Amino acid sequence: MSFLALERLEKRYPDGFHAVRGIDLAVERGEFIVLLGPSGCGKTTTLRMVAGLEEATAGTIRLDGGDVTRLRPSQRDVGMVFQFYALYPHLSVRANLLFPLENTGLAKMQREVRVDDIAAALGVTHLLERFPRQLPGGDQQRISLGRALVRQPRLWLMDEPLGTLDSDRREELREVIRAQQLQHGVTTLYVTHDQEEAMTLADRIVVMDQGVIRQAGTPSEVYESPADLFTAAFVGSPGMNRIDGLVTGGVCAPLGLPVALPDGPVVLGVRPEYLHPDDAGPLRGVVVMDEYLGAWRNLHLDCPCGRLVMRLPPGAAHRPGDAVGLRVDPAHVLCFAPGDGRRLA
Amino acid sequence: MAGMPGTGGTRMLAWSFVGPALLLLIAFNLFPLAWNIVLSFTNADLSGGTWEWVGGRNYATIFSDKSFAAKYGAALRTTALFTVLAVAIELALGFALALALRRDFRGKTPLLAVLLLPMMLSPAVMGLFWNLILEGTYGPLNQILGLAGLSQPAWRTEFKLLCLLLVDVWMWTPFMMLIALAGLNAIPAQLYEAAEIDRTPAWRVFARITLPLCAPLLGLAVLLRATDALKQFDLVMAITGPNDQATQTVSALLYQTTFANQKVGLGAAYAIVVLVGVIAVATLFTRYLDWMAARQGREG
Amino acid sequence: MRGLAVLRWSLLGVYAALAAAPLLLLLLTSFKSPADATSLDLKVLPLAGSASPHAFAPTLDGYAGLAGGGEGTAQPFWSYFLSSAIIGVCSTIAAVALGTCCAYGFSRFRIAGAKDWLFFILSTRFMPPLAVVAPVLVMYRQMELQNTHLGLILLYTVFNLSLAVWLMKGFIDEIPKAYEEAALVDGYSRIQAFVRIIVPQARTGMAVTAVFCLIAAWNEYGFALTLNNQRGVTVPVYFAGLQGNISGVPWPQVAAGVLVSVLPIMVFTLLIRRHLLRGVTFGTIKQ
Amino acid sequence: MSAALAIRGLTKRFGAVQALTGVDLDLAADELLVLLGPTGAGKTTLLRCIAGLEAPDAGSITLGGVDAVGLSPAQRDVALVFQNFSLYPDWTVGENIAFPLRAPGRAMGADAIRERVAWAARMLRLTDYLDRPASRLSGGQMQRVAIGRAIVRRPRLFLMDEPLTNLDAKLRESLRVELAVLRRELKTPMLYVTHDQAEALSMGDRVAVLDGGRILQQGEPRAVYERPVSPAVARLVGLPRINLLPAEDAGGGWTAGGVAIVPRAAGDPAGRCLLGIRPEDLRLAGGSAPAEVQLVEHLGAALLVTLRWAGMQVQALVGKDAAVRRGDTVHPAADPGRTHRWSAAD
Repeated sequence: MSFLALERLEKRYPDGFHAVRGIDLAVERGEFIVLLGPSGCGKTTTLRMVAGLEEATAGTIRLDGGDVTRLRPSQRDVGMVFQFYALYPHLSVRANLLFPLENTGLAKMQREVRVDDIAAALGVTHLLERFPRQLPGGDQQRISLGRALVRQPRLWLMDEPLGTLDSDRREELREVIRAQQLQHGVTTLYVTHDQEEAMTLADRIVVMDQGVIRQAGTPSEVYESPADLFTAAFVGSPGMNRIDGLVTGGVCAPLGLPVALPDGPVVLGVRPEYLHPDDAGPLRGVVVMDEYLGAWRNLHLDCPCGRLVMRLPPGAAHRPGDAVGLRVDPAHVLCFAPGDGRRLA
Repeated sequence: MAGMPGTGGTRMLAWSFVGPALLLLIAFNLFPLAWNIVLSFTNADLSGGTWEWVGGRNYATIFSDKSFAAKYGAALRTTALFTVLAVAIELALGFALALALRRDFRGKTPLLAVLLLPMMLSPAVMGLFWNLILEGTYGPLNQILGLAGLSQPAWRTEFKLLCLLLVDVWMWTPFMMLIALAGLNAIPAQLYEAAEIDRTPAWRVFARITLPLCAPLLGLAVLLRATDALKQFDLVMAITGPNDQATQTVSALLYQTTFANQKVGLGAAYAIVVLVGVIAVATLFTRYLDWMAARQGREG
Repeated sequence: MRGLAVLRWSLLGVYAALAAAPLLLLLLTSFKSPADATSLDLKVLPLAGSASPHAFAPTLDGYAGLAGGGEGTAQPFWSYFLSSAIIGVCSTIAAVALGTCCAYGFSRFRIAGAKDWLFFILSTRFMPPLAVVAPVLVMYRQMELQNTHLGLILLYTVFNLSLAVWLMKGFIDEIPKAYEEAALVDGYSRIQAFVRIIVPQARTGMAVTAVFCLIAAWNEYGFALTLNNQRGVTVPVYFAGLQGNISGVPWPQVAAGVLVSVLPIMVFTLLIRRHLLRGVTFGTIKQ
Repeated sequence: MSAALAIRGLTKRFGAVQALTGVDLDLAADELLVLLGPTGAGKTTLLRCIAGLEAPDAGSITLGGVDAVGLSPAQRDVALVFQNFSLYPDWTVGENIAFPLRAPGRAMGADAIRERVAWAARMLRLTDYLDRPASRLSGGQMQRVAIGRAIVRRPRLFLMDEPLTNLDAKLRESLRVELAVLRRELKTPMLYVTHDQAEALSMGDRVAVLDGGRILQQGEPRAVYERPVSPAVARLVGLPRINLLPAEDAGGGWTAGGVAIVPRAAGDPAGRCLLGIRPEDLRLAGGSAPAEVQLVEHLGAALLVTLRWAGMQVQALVGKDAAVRRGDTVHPAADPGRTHRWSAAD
């Protein structure tokens, strides 16, 4: 039996907004799960239902074998990190870290030791006597992580903890979070809209959109084998290219690939790294933008079949307006249904 | 150049925003105050006739003349007692009501309207009307007490300061409640969510989060109410008149001295004495508020 | 938890009843005859022809009495009401306008000694009006402002300014600076940006501030009593005049006058009630 | 054609904080210059000095050949897009976009304004939203409106202060391309401030790297990436971050942690150096010393491998078909021509 289980979980707000439309998810002990999706997809609502901050309209949440759906947040023994830190502004960093321990039976000495330990692990020992408002965002979020961890809860919940930080701090803190999670082996549910964060942190990614789970899988599963067009486009930077195709007699235009599909329209998906420049290739496009990114470049092309992006080594630049021919890796073309975007082959 | 920060132009612009208000405040506060200081060394009266310098005689009267000193001291004590009691009751009651009103429920809006109404009424007039309510024989309060078989005290002759307190509390508790409610509403919900997740019991949430976060605002509300209570005049005039020993506040005594007895110079000297005291207390209090704000690492 | 809820509801219930009782009595009294108002049988049932000793025949005499002069008052109620309206509205507008400008200045510019100025502004509230009323009286006699509307308008503006500045500063501090800066870069001057951007953004704050200023100006008594004794006298002074009535205070007339005079403030407050709760934190709690 | 913007010796101090120190910067007409730096580097201060929202303590700012110090923001005719959108929430999209055109100095007719607003809305695909209140837009739409407000008056210079930072990652990516293409069509010079090195490299005609109030390096993105003048620049540009290893000259070759990494080349500093190897330039085979694979992160098109190599932690970016797992032992090697060497004093 899994450590955390969401069963047909649903949330409908009084104003009629259906934020979460019946999701099922099983999380194993010690797993790092990332809920990934655009704003408004229901990922934060799901997290808050697990925390007990929102009441589920329907469905069940099981934690460590017990039904916690109707329990108050304080009865669930979880720790949570908020996007905007939610540190107590009138308390020093030390008092913020001590706060969750005040409600445990720990002796004063033990509490102090716990706080010192977690502060050392997060590298905030020198900040203990300061107040949150005096600290930059990165440090505030470190302390917020510490506050969620110091009680050693059985579940760690994080709501876009890196969302307001700049890229340097984000990368640092990502490593801190991963290291702490591995060290304590605490089961973690992490919400983000940043697919790169999801890819690097997660044991499994749960892609959400419009209140439903589109796909749950390891980063490479989600990336290489997306279950639908939404996941294909959302995961990856940039997302998967989408080419409208037509199957006639087992051959798919415009790429001329053999496919085992009935006749009719189809949407083909190709990752940017599986497109290659080839003047004899089946597609031609005009360069819109050549994005140099250091280790590689993204070439944006306008083709008759739409806008395509090709990932190239950082060689010579293309000028806007240049014509480029391209071919695809047949082994890496995926087929999706045009209507609901479901994966076909 | 208009709008260029850090230049002479900006300084001009900045002062043109704050200047008019400051000028007006100076003209109507510092100027009369200075004049008052001058008057306090004279024997001026209200008729606007001639006056002459009397040196520190007015001050000497206030501090050492037997009959006067007792009177002035009593007025100060009455005012202090009234202020402390009124503000303390209003703070406790107002904050308790705000806590009770914090969550939404059906009928909250009309209830709030009723609760806030006393604050909008004129103290001078409502003080007058309370005379009817508190009247010993036909006053509704005693009639109700009588119907309930309880004793019917002569409120307006035996418990004058209590009457004053009662009406002040009735009128100004809503003000404290309003400010406290605004403060409670402004506390970010996430702080409560974090505390709830950390298994903090309700009383500790109140003691460690709600109270300290509201404290600076409550402090300011106390300051505003206290400054009003120290000036208490309207209710005294309406309920007992300015010359009743039981309720003679500083303002009432000032009125009595300056207008009824027409001793402008003496009144001016007393006003200066009172002001020095009030400003000392208020300065201490605002320093305390500053200190509280600084403790939270908040600038400005 | 349950005990807390009981406590909460009983506190609200008891307090609401006690707070509302004088108001109810005020309403009932305004429809009574003077004799019923001071009857030894508490009259609470406005039923003409009822046999109950606690019933009374409602009458509009109290309201009608407001039109007459009456003993102890020089003019009919309505002339006082008009004075109150002119003085209240003008001084409120002036206090809010000056206070908003001043608060904006302190919020957005680096002004030398800003902290001390702000403390000075707050400290002007500590001053009892009666401590400065004698010099003001002398000053007003010189400038021929005694017994004028302008005299009281100026005084009330000044005495409301400190509250107005502090309240408005709380509001304006919360409006992002980028709003005006965008306008500056877009080709507007600082003053235009203030008028076009900040004033509309701060209007709820200005409404809240106006309520407090209006209440204070409408109900002020000390200055109104001592400075103006012929023309331009405000409503509170009218009632104080009734107090000296030889045949006893005309309670129904007092009650009717109170209700009529609180009406404008009540309406104004109701209009902005949604903002009232947000508005008065003076910026002490930042989100 | 005179430069759109020329800055010389710009210095600004806030109390004890030296925000900018002797900044020199030029922006050609029709150029997009990205100002890249971490939080607190002084980028926003520089932008605000150019816009006229801050007055510099020293130095000159010339806009299109005219001395701008002393001009009000309104007189400078530059457009500024803020990080947090700064739209007026009660106004509609159309009113927000039209706002700069209604400025007193411009005196445009109502028809001309309508036409311009329609044009800007078309450019940014906002035509359907013109009547909607700004408060009811998504973040991406809000920032497009803010950009619309900047382009509608056709200023002589665009200033962008981290315009994409507050948006979702996915939106950031697509708006990045949209904005660069739009700028190219408008042919208006742009100074773009960001802390995101991907934005800097991909959008800029040139990049200026700013840290601690000084410009550390400026040049074409590729030049800055491939030839960073200092380890500080190398760390600021490029993600995953460059590996920096303290190395010693062990007679003809550089060794770090006792491992020979690359041979000495002409022009290398003597004695000790800081050796920089970009993760994509570190291969996992062919080297002499073994390294343990500590972590393999899936970045989509590539794998980021974290290695423990002779006591040092290094990262390598490899193709995703590489068969490498946590705990494997590999023999990393760097291409000598693609490493960077700075004297250790830097």
